[in-house]
Amino acid sequence: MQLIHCPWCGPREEVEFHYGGQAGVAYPADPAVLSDEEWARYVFVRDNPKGRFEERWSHSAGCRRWFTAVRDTVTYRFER
Amino acid sequence: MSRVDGYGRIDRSRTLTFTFDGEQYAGHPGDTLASALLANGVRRVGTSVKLDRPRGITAAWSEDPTGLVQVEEPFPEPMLLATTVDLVDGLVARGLGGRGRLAEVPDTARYDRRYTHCETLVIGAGPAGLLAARTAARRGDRVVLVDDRPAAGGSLLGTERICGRSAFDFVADTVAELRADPDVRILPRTTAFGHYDDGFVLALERRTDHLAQPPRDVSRQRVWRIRAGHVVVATGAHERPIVVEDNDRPGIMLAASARDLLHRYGVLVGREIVVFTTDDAAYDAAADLERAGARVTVVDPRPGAGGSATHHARVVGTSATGSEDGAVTAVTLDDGTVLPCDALLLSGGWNPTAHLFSHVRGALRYDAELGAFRPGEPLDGGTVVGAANGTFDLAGCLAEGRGETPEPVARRTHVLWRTEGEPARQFVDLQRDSTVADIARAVASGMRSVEHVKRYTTIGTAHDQGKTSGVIASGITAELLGVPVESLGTTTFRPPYTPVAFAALAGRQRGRLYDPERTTALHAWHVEAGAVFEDVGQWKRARYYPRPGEDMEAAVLRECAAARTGVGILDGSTLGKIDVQGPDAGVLLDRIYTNMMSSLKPGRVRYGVMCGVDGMVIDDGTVLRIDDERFLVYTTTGGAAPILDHLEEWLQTEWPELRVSLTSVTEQWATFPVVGPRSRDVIGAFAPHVDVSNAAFPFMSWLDTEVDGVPVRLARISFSGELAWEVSVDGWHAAAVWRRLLDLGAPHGITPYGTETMHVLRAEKGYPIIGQDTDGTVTPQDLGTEWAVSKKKPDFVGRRSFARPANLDPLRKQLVGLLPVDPDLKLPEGSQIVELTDALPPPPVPMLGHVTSSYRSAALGRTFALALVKGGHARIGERLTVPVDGALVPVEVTGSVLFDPEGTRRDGEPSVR
Amino acid sequence: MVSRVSGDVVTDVLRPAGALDGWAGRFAALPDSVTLLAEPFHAMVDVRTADPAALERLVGAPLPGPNAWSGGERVTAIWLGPDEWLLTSPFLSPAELEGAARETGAAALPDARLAVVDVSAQRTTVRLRGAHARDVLETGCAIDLLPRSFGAGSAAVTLLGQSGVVLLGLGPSDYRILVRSSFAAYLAEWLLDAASEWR
Amino acid sequence: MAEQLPEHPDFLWRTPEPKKSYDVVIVGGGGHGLATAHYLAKNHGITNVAVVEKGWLAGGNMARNTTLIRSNYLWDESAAIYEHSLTLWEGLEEDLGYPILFSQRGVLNLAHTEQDVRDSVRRVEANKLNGIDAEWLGPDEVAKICPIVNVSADIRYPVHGATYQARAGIAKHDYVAWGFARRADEAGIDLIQDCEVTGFTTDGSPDDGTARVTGVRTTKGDIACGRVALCAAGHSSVLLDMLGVPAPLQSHPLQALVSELLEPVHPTIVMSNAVHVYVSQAHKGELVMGAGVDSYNGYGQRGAFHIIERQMAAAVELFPVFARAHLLRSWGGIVDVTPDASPIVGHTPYENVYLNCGWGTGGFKATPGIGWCLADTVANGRPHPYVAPFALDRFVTGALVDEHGAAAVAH
Repeated sequence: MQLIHCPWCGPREEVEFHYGGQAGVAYPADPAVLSDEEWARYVFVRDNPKGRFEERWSHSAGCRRWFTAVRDTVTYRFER
Repeated sequence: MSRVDGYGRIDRSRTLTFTFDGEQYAGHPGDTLASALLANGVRRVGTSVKLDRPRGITAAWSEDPTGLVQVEEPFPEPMLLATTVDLVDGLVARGLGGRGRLAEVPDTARYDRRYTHCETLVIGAGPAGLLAARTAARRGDRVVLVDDRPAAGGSLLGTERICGRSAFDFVADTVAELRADPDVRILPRTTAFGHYDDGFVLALERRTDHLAQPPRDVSRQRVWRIRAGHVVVATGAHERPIVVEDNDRPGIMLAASARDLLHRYGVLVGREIVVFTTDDAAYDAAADLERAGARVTVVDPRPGAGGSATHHARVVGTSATGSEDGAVTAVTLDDGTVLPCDALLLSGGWNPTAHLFSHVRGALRYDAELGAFRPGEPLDGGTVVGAANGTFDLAGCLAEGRGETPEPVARRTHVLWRTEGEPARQFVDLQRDSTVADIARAVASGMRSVEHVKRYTTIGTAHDQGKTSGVIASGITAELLGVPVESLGTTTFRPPYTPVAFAALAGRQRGRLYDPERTTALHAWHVEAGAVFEDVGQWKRARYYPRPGEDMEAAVLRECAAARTGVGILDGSTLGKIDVQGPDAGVLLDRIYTNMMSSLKPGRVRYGVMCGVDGMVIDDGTVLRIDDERFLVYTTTGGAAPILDHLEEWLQTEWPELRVSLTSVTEQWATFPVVGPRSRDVIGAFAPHVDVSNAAFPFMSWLDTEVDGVPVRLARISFSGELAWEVSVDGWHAAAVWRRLLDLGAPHGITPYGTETMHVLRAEKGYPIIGQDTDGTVTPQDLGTEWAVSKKKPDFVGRRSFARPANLDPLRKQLVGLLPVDPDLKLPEGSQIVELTDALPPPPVPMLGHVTSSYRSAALGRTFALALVKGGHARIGERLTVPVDGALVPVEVTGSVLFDPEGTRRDGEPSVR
Repeated sequence: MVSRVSGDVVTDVLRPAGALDGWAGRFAALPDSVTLLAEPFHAMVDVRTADPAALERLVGAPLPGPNAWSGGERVTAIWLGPDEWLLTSPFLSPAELEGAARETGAAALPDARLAVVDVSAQRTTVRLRGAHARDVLETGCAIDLLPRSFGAGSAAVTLLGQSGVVLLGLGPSDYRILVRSSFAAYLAEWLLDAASEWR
Repeated sequence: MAEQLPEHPDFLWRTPEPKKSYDVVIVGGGGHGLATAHYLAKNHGITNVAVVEKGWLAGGNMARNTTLIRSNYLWDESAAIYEHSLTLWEGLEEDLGYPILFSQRGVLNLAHTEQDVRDSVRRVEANKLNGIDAEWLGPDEVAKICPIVNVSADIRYPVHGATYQARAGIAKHDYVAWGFARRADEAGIDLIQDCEVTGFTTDGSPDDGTARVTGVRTTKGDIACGRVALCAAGHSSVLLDMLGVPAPLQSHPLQALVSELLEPVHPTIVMSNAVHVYVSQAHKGELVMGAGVDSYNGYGQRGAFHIIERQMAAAVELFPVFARAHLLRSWGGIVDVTPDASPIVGHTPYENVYLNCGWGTGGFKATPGIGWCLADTVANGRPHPYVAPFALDRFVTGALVDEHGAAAVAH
């Protein structure tokens, strides 16, 4: 059970957070021009690295703010 | 009796009576069941799981692999260790032969949890732990000190001396100092059973089992959730036996455990004792036992070890000749000597109790000198001290407790896993009856991994999780494979360190507190009105209000008829509501909804549909435009939280440039649809100053007003096709306004209705319920709501997915109506639909879709259903078959709108329009 | 009090009701070491602004930063998020508080964006006091509540039991708990159950 | 005395060093990889095969799952492959010559809300039309099958009924894996442990459809191969990243736990979605439970304890007699989850590389079925009809097999 550092509220229990998966996946500028393959990649495919992962979290039971954090998917440790 | 005077910390002034295996015995407060049994000369506790061999007590505390009992009184509890059961008056227990028994009656004991925070958590109140706690406390830390036994002291048993004082005095003084510090919390009888990231430790406190009269309101057990800046693992070590032939008999135990039993409980485990050791510590035990009156023979194969009385030999077997309880009566040495005895104590060295270090991924390293795995790397956010760290001398433990590096001490453990003998009678895991022969078979079968050997032999999977057997299994496997132990490793330690009752982990999350019940401001009214409730997520919603003698069907037909012919009222307060404010509010909603929201005029209402990026419908509802920069979004009841999250996620992570803020107002507003041809009369009476004519108050418009000084919002929204208003009011005034509407509606026969009637009314009109008529695979087009999908907007969430090949398939499932040919037959919701047939072909039978909603309609005078059907829109007019309970029910496909398809009722009766 | 008559039914004025109106008796049965008191009808508005200075005059104190509340008896400001505060007042009506927030904000910073939402009925308030108040909270709240960490002026948006709450530290052994109205009955039941050890 | 488990055979498998080259290299020595090896040999006579495993055989999810076997899935595509698998389970003990302790004790999927009831009836009716045994039971009938379920009407989430599949059951996971492994070894297939794949050698280009893998790089050296089958479960993304093949997979921790050995109290398998419970009583007597999936990506084979606590609360709520059972041991696996909660099986952009992943929490029950179908796919170079709907390109067309809404609880 992790203590996750919300950039606003400080360290809080993992249960207060909502996981949002990979960070930095931008919504396509113009989805209409994408091929079905490209669109499928945006909708469904996310990195799944074993190790360092830049990901989004929301402090859903606290300040409700989304933030980006870097975590190791093997040790589960957050970079600070 | 083998109780000796002058020893033990039990209260001999009081006697307790208990029953074991049907026999009554006496013991004392402070005894465990194990000590009391041994004091009464009971050495055989149970039988082994596989071979039915007699088993006794092997250790004095939680590492015991054999002394398993079933407690029957005061409350049945399966598989406990006699060594950890506090003796209380009236205790009834029996020895186990493998499986425990669960009570047939509910456990009424309380369990709870408690959070606490500290700078330093010390696990274990032995010499190292006590000093670690004292050091931290003197530094000014908030300290929590947990120890699993009733009293502090750990391995200190009173014969040692610390700084010139007896160890007991040292313990008492240190505990007294800690107790006097308000920033120190000492938790005895508390087992730290799990260690997690970021200094998080779970510990089980046994609060009442040792009490003669447990207080009723005090929890029996409590799970402490301790968040510590620094965790000091001072959990000591488990003594390691040496495997010899027939090493499983009662009377054979670990040397230090015998010493523990003597000093804590005044129990002398034998009068004629053989100690077989390859480690110096057993000599302390031998000396103490001798002093207490036993005759002790030490067998030690190490050259030069011990004194002149020591046999330099190995024990290679035991016998139980003439023993009624199967307990050991003699041991055989490798030189042929037979030593008669009534107890054999084994000591092959010590295994650091590194479980809590291992739980947080601390890597263990094999120490060939110790013959054990010990912490092999620094712990992030913690330290391991004393015996848990492989430091076994008292001075070293005290030094590590103080945070100092101890002087190295030469140790003369001779690593000996087993002696010669018949492998099939050399027990490695006594509880699993797993032997050296089993390991040999595993290795011969091709097993090379210690995990495979564990699974093949089941070593280490029993109640004790291999606390004393694990490393021996690794050692013997390595020997058999001819590889070093360190290359083989050991199996992973995982929480819990000792077994924990399910109820303790459930805590207070039981019964009414299992999961929150969410209720609306009218809940008390619903209860009084006799509502039958349904669970919708966490909400309790009134489903229908039966009158005396009515079943659900009768009540719903009555409620529906009222709404269609007179006036009905619903508590719709559970609908999610989100205040959307800011200059870009319209832009955000345009990107989220499939239709245009920015063009909505203040004072007006629009229905909207939302999709996920995959183009599937996730929610629907109405949107009120409050002013240029403000909207009120209604979501479904289930959608309230996820849709707010969905909006926040897009807004914050994708479009942070939009100047919009989102606020949940679900409980701020209570909302009551007032529905039916007479609703205008009720609303007119409720807000007499408001012009409720169609001209002044058209469909899909809203206004704010006041009634008796209370702000009220009225909206012409209809989820039933009838003339209807939604009355919204702040939650404080919800009950009063509801009662006012009922009073004013009474002359018009106003009828409260529940969710079931709401469902029927909307289904008659073909309005889908997201989550009932959809399942995450349905697009707006499938629902027949393409009219709500904007063609003008360049993009919105999900739009691009509509163009994927599978979404263009004409055979997609589409929402249609179904009319059973028999108008009295109600199709079960969930029924599957196949082509029209009077005999099903053999499976697999191609399925066309399923019934999503099905009701008996007062308005239609018959049953009807909604269904998702492959290519359904093109099948209108066709007949299909629905298998129901073995019958094949013919149904006709219709459009989804079955009642008033022209929409003539929306504005009420023509005379008053 | 009769305000009007419709048919033969006598209707009271539209009197407000608190989410925990039915609980007073059970609360009253608690000992002094754990007292619970429902505090209904505190006006509350949610304010979003990048310029918190705009509201200082209304609150009578600088708006608090993270994990804190500030203000006086008349108006209290609780930090909810980086640009979000909850203003509460036991004296002003919801409309008065909402209006005051808008006017104060607009007067101080006419160009600043300010979103104000009346959320008075969204949450209800419970006061928890007594020697064992912290013990009760610690059975279900993971925040460090030891006085040196969470004293008067502290606030946390967090979980208590299985309910989201806004928890305010008022003084030693004195807390105010703001809870979503629909969870109020659950929380009341939960608190009473937690207090049973000290009954 | 507790029920005794049968002894393992005296010989299971060799410990070979890898050869220079194989016709087929199967990456991943878990249940799926070993079953694929078995059926390659048995059904297709292909035995010049290596199974390479980075740890010990069947030491991943195969060793960590809760052993439920059922086929009562909603969608036709899922029902077909799981029913094929269940049919194979019914003859597997004989096929493998290994006592796998397949015990068909039935599974109850409880319904606690009106929507649960609709979804349950929908699935039961679909199962029946697909030839899968299934029935809908009321609360009284639930209590008859499993008397310890609390079917009282005044609990927080009362039981409204349940679906029941009588042919569902449990098996002993190690025995299953070792049975497959022993047969594969007997057929001459090399099972190579402690052999981690570190890369692939390839030629051609995915852009013009000529890409193929020529060999597998491992910690035990390079191995040339004709075809490759990827059966790496939670680690599939790691392998696919080496090949540059994007796939919609996310790896999550999934926890499970057992109690001590108990006298028989629980005759069937009970699953519940709303009150998250999944429990059976194993042969020896321990209660075996699946807990939830942790929300975040993780390769750590461990999860957060609050998931276990929640699971315990749910278990005691539904089974009050469990109150004083003890949690003895908990552990975690790594499940690879897809967007539609259905597996991905079939071709990759490399013409001789076949993918089998994304089974999420449901892989164990599919073991013989997917082994059979993947072997057929690898042997014939085209998807077996049962796996064709699970091709990677369904995410492009949108023809998903969405088991989220419909499959009730996972596992």
